[in-house]
Amino acid sequence: MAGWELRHTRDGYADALLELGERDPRIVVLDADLAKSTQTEKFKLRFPERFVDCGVAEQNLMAAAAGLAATGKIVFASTFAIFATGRAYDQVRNTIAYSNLDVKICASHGGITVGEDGSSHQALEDIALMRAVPRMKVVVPADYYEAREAVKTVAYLEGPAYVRLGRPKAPVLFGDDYRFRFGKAHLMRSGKDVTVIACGYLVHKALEAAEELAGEGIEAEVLNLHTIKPLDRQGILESVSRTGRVVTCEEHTVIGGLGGAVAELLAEEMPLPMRMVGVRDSFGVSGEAEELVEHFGLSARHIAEAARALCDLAP
Amino acid sequence: MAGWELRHTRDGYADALLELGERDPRIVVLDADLAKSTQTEKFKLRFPERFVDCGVAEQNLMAAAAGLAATGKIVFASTFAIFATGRAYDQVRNTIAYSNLDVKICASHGGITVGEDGSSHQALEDIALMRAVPRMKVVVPADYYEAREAVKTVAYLEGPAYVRLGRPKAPVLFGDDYRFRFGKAHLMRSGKDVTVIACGYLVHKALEAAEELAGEGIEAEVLNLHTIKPLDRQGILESVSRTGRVVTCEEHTVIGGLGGAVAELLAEEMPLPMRMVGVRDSFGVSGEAEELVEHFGLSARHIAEAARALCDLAP
Amino acid sequence: MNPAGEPGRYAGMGTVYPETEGMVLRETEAEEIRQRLETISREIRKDVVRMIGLAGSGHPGGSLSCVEILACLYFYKMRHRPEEPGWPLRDRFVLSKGHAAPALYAALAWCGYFDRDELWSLRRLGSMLQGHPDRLRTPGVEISTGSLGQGLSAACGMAIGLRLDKLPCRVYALIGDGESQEGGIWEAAMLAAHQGLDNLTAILDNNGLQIDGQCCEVVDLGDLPAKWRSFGWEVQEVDGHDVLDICRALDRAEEASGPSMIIAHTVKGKGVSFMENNVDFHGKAPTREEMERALQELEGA
Amino acid sequence: MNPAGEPGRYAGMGTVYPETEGMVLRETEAEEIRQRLETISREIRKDVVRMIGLAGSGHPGGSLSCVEILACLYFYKMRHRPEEPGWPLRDRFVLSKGHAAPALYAALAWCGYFDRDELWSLRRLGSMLQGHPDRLRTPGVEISTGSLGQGLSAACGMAIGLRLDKLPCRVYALIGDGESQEGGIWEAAMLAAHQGLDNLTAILDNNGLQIDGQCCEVVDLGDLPAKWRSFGWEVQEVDGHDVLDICRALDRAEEASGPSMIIAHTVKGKGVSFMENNVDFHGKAPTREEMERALQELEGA
Ligand SMILES: Cc1ncc(C[n+]2csc(CCOP(=O)(O)OP(=O)(O)O)c2C)c(N)n1
Ligand SMILES: Cc1ncc(C[n+]2csc(CCOP(=O)(O)OP(=O)(O)O)c2C)c(N)n1
Ligand SMILES: [Mg+2]
Ligand SMILES: [Mg+2]
Repeated sequence: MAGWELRHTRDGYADALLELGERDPRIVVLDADLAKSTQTEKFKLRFPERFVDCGVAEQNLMAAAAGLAATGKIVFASTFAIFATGRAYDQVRNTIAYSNLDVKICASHGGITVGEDGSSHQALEDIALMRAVPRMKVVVPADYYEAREAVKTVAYLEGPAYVRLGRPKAPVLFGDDYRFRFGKAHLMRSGKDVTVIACGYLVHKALEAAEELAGEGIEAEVLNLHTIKPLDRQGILESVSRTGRVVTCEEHTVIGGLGGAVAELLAEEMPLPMRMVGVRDSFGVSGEAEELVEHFGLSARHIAEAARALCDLAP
Repeated sequence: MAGWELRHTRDGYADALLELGERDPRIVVLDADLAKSTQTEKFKLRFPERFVDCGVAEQNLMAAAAGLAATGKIVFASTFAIFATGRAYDQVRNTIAYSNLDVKICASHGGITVGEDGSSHQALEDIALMRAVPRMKVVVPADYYEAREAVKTVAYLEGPAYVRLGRPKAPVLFGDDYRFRFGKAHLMRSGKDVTVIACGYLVHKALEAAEELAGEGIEAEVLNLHTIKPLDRQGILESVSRTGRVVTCEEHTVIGGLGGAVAELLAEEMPLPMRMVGVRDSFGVSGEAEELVEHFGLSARHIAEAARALCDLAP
Repeated sequence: MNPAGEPGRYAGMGTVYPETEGMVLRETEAEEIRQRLETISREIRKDVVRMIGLAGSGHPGGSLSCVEILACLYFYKMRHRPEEPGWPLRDRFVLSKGHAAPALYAALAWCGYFDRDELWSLRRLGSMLQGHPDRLRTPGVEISTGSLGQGLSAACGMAIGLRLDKLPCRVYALIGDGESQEGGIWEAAMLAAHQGLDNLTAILDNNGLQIDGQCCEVVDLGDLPAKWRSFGWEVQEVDGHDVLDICRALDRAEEASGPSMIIAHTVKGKGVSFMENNVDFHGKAPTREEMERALQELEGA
Repeated sequence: MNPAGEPGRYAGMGTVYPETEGMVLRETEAEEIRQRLETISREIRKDVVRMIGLAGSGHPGGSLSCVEILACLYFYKMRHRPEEPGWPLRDRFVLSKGHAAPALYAALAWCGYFDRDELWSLRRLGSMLQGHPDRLRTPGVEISTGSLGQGLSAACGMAIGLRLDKLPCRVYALIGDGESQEGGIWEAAMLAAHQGLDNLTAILDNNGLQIDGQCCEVVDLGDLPAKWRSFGWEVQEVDGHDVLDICRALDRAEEASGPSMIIAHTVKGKGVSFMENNVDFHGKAPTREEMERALQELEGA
């Protein structure tokens, strides 16, 4: 992590909320006893009348959010990613999404980097779950700025959205002028040998891997796939058609997440060799964030290895 | 549906439960006010002391099932597929699967063929959800016999399992002597031009499609993929390496289900052209079962079309 | 501002539309109101039987048990404009027990939200009337339901939203007794009390039955009034088939200083002899012949 | 059959192991028992502070508030065999509020379920002591918890299972007050009462705080005894830091004809002055210096 400036993606969320709250009275924020962690507390302190803490009751959080949205509010509902998507799945699916309401689920503590709390708090299937819900948009910002801009964008997209935020500070990749283009894969580095598609906390790992590969003469193209649903089919296919190989990287199970989305796309549109970097269908464990990234095979080294293995294949 | 004998998969479940209950006192069955629909009522009538109705409380159903299993019981927990997997996702994930307990979730009313009840009752993401859970086994039987034998098998596999059963009667494909081979793709018909992989209610559609294709000189191999997790990687790759093309068919969203599983496998192991027959990321609607199969593009005609399109591609 | 606006048009049913806020049923008008609401109730019941009979599937028992409750809400208590379903000042209704959709649809049709002919398309492919309420398809449906135990939460959210906007609108939610086994109901109950949602009234269709049998046999709900009181709600009990009893309770609920629960004692399948208290008719359509018999009974009533 | 078997060995802590079923604390022994349980409690507290301090993360507040409850369960009430964690006749304990794992781990270690040295590996990669209880890694943990609102359901399942096998074992579950906002708790409460689970005792660690503040500010739990009584449970209230009070309530709970709730009034962060009633220490580890200060305080106590 040397060399990177570090900031929390959830701080980007909090700052976006303040900005939105300031200019739009329809913004209402709900949390489930985790306002200090998700950072919705900042909104609460500034706009107490537009903040509701639902207590430790995620099901009610989501269905109440739907009801609020039905009165014309733009509702942000926050808790940890595992509870937002898993504990309240049916509410998200049947009340929010089926009603197509403006509930923006912004959940922190996505992925393995939750760290020491361990498995029960490490959301490793949340992208798979939310991706399966019709009408749901799924966004995984990579840094503070992307989180901030993504939140401001999804606020005004019709219907439900899921934004996955992390626990640890993440390397800052963008700046104050960053323009978030919803639904468009973001080219971070060009290359002709392999396309590395990453999201969230692994984007900087992908960039580090690309750097490492460059030293070996392998030119990796790096896409920051902040929007996992709707998938930027064209953007991905365009890159992949040039490189002929794909590595996907996510802090999530390799089942049904970013890797699954890309695999489904390629299978139907452009079958090509692919490697998935992700958690290989197992529960998380307690440990330090970066230690777990290494332990579960999600580091720059692992990404580079996957890319190398692909490039060794006959084209 | 002409020409097929029809029976409910959930009756296969009920009959298996009776057989299991007779010979193994550890078998306990839980339901959540749907015993008449899931058919656990038959077990209840025979073994009332080993049946617990948890009422309309699916979260408690699943976590209580875990507790029962922790006392050495083999617990069957039933409700509709959408509530078993969605309403109680966190309980299934964090209490049952993380504890690796012998809870066999046998849920009826999987898929679009739920019919008239409409979207809130049509489980279209349950396979995606359960597949994402580590340690979970996922089985989708195609007919009465397969359901019966699958249930008897998963009863004695260590840890949690999900068995998806249907609402309508399904064509009988097997007989009383059918041997269920957990984890093995079941070859239903050999062919060299395209592999059609189907599960559950769509297996007979796949067979009908193969028949239709045969008339056009296309020889489709049909695999009944009753076990979606663990995936029979070898069996699938063996078939696909011969045919060079795959069509997947499921009464489920094309995101993260059977099609997703196969796409993930092929992407990493054997990239080849594929088409997914499934619900294209939308909610269900009310209608008659077969009408909906047609409406959502899941009929034999649609499967044949997908196969045809693949075969038209240059090999 | 008179939030009631003009009375809606109720497709010839006459109107008992409340014209003032905090209205209390005038005893001089009681008999007239009673007659109208009973007439409407009988019409809704006939529609329910016919809709489900024609559809060949659906939930007659729990639709019939809540007919008077819906009649009192839509034709006595609630301020709404069928010709303008999105009227911002309308009161809101949430059918938390979504499987009673046929009763809701019939009430909405009588109000004039859509053409009565739509009723006979219930549950058919392409119909605006889905098996369970779908707000995107059916005018008058505020939020989609069908998965039990979520509607009361949604109603809480609405009540909070309306209060934020300082609107005088009230929110009504109808829940089932079996549904009350869902933990989500109690999560909502706790939040509503904490938030002091005095614009929220819930009605519990206490028909004593769920799918697997009597609630007291499946999972006993025990002392429901005590439960709701202990969760901080004001509780009234009414005869759920006595329209004036219901109307008065709805009136009184507006005086509560927090959320208010009306426990309506009802009979599942009410109005059709062979469906009454018959658990089999929870989710089974009458046959053609049963439908005719039921309609005859209702006609005679 | 004496289900108690031989008393376990408690790593030199002495034992107050109950030798008969339905045992009631003998007043002549009360003082001795009190002293032992208070000694054990102090040791567990020190362990909790040190474990979390060394780990650099964890939940001190809710671990410290339930120490006496755990001490009374593991060193007074429960029949168990630390040397044989799978002993079929053992009583079961479920830590529904899984984030209090450090207190449970310390109690288990003092019982002899595993080596005390393991305690200092809390939350480290590869440790048998995960951030939240993991039954596959830690001897003595009956079921994995951490996601709130599920443990009481699991305990119900266990109580049903043990009753089926006609075993005299009891099941204990510890829940939080914040946790009681989860609907799953009330689903379990209803089922337990309906099933008449007289082998189930729940203890509520009523420390008045959750993460976002006081429970009464976040979502007020209102009249908790009334809630539990209305859900059909027998309710007792105790001082959750008075070991004899707890022991007597645990004894009495065995006489209940159904499930029994002990509401233990506690202080979050109990025993460490700067943690007591301090919401900040819900989920924050003490610094090195704070840890030393806390240990000194506890040593002096
Ligand atoms: C979450 C959920 N679980 C299960 C069902 C299936 N279901 C539909 S109606 C019903 C029984 C409801 O009983 P009650 O609330 O008493 O309804 P009523 O008697 O008024 O028809 C059940 C279990 C459902 N719709 N939603
Ligand atoms: C389902 C779920 N939601 C949220 C959390 C995060 N969380 C951990 S502890 C806690 C507060 C619990 O408060 P309480 O039960 O009063 O615990 P105590 O005060 O005893 O520590 C929350 C919200 C969780 N672990 N599980
Ligand atoms: Mg009922
Ligand atoms: Mg507390």
